[in-house]
Amino acid sequence: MKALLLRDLRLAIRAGGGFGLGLAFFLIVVVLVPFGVGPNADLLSIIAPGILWVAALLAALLSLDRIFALDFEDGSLGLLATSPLPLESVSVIKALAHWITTGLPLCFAAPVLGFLLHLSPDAYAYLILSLLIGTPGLSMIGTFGAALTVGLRRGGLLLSLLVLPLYVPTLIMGADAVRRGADGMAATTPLMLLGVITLGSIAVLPFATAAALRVNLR
Amino acid sequence: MLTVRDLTCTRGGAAVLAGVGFTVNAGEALVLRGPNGIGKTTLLRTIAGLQPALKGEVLAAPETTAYASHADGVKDALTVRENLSFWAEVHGSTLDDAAFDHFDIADLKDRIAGTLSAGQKRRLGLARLAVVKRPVLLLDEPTVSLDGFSVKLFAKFLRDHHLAKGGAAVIATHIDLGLDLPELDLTPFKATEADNDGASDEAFL
Amino acid sequence: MSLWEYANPKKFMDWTAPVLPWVAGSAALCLSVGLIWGFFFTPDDFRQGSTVKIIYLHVPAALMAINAWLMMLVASLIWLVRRHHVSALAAKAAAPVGITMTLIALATGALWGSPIWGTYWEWDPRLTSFLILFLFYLGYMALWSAIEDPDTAADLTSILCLVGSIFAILSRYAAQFWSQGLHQGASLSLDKEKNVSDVFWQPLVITMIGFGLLFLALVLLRTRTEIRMRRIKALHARARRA
Amino acid sequence: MPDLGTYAFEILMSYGISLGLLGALICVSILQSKRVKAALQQVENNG
Repeated sequence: MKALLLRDLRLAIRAGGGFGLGLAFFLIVVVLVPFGVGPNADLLSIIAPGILWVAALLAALLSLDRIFALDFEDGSLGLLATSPLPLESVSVIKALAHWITTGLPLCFAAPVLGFLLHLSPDAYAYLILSLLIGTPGLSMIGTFGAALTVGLRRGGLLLSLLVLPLYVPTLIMGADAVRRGADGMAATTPLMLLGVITLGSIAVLPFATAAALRVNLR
Repeated sequence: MLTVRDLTCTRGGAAVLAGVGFTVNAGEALVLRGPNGIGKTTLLRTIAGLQPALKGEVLAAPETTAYASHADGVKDALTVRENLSFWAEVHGSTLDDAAFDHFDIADLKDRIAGTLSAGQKRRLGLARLAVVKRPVLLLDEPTVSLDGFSVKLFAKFLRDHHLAKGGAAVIATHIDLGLDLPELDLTPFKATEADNDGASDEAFL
Repeated sequence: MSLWEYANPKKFMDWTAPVLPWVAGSAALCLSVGLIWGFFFTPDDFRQGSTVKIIYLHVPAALMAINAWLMMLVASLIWLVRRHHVSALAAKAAAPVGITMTLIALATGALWGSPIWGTYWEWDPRLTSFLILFLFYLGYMALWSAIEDPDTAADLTSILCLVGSIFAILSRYAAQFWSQGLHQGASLSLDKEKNVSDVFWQPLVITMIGFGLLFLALVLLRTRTEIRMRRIKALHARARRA
Repeated sequence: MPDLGTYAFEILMSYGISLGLLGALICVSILQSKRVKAALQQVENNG
């Protein structure tokens, strides 16, 4: 299991696009929003939690199709399927690698971008916390979507269509936690529910992911 | 070590091969012959457990088979050593120098796989077989894009370091490995419409 | 003979052929009676005025939008467990019907919301859930059409339907948490008198039965079409093999 | 025609859109059914 994680991280670093691309995309989306809605600091500070969460979600979406596609094309996935490593574990590791390369950097970049959007000072802790709790769930859900579309030639667009509705609960809870934090309200409930969604995804989706991979490997 | 009994395997919702049966014992290898499209790949993938059989059974101890095709999972961004040690770790075995030597890639250990020639890369892919240490090898056209020298290396590995040590192999290949192995012609096992019983298309015919 | 025999494609074609016209006919009858009764012969509600007439479309469509997804969920499970082809094809056939019902529920909901809430669209949990349900239908149908091999498509869409159902329920509760909502409580419940009085209730029941029968008729018709398409594919494949 | 009062537009639009959508779905289903039926007939007669 460790070997697969290290290999995927190595590939992400060496092949490029792993760490940098999602982060750059996150930055660009967040920077573009003020151009769209105007420079009004009050308005930006109100919508900042939502923008940061939506941008994080889109950035996580960007690199999903790479999770299995390359391994599928060069045969690694088939070889992994016949290895002692169960595909369920492979799914979790793949999601973890995706999270380390996309979700984790986002958690650290988000506070910096919060300044640009005049995010309320009270909200920073909740922003980082909610992203730390929520983004692993996004990676796991995305891995499931990637497994469904791995055999398709133009799976990228379809992948977004399949995964985005599944992201709704995470988005609602994550952004709500930040918003409540910004308003000085207790945000424990949305954070707990966010944790429930993430843990639930990690508990259930590896089985669905592995089943989808087996079907696609037939 | 591996027994295949009355196996019917399907491709695209219909049976391609039916009633295939053979046994491969320790130290033995079997070469599958037959025209293109007869279903050699399908048969090997079915034996490897990558796709379900329509009928019949594959008897082998769990986790004893290793499937290999020309898509051998070599990662261009990793070095030769990293490629092989990954598969060694996944299979819980150790990476010893012998694996490099068998396929004459010892000098390339620290080269990035992406900089290898096509033949060298294929040898790296085959070296995986020496690393995973599975007793039953299921090889689908293992010699594709290998030159004569590499084919000899591969044949030597198969004979001296796999079969001689009690391994077994089923090989689908068009070329002669020069090993004088028993052959199984798959042409007589070509499925007819009667073999489609239970195949997914059959329900609609 | 087991009940599952009816799920054999040939048997299914045989028994649905005579049944379909009756189902379609009774659907047409129920819908015309219910809708004409509801539209022409019901009084205005003392609070909602004449807009209450929208209920005869909105409630049954919303009901069928959810029921269609439930039916797809059950059919997907049957396919995954027992691998009955008709089951997978019925799920495929039901999706376009379900998405149409969702669209009707959304459109009539928005039109009804305008006079009552003063706005066409409100991010109310119920409306939002239907919007999400619409997206799920869209993704499900897109996955079906993207995959060439019918068995692979059936497997993957079934898995998506299962996972999607879990997340649809999650979204429903998340949306409730996120916005308290303007939508009235369910119009359908055992203590119906509290919400909908008898004058409105009787034609509503008839239209609900009508929508249910229409759904059934459309799914039967579309499943028959899917079976025929699959048969064409199988025949072509056989011709190529020969 | 009942008196729909001020909300005539919303009500008529509701009925129009719903019946339009249902009609379209029914038409598409029937046309597709006919087309596929004919196609199958042709394949069966040739094969």
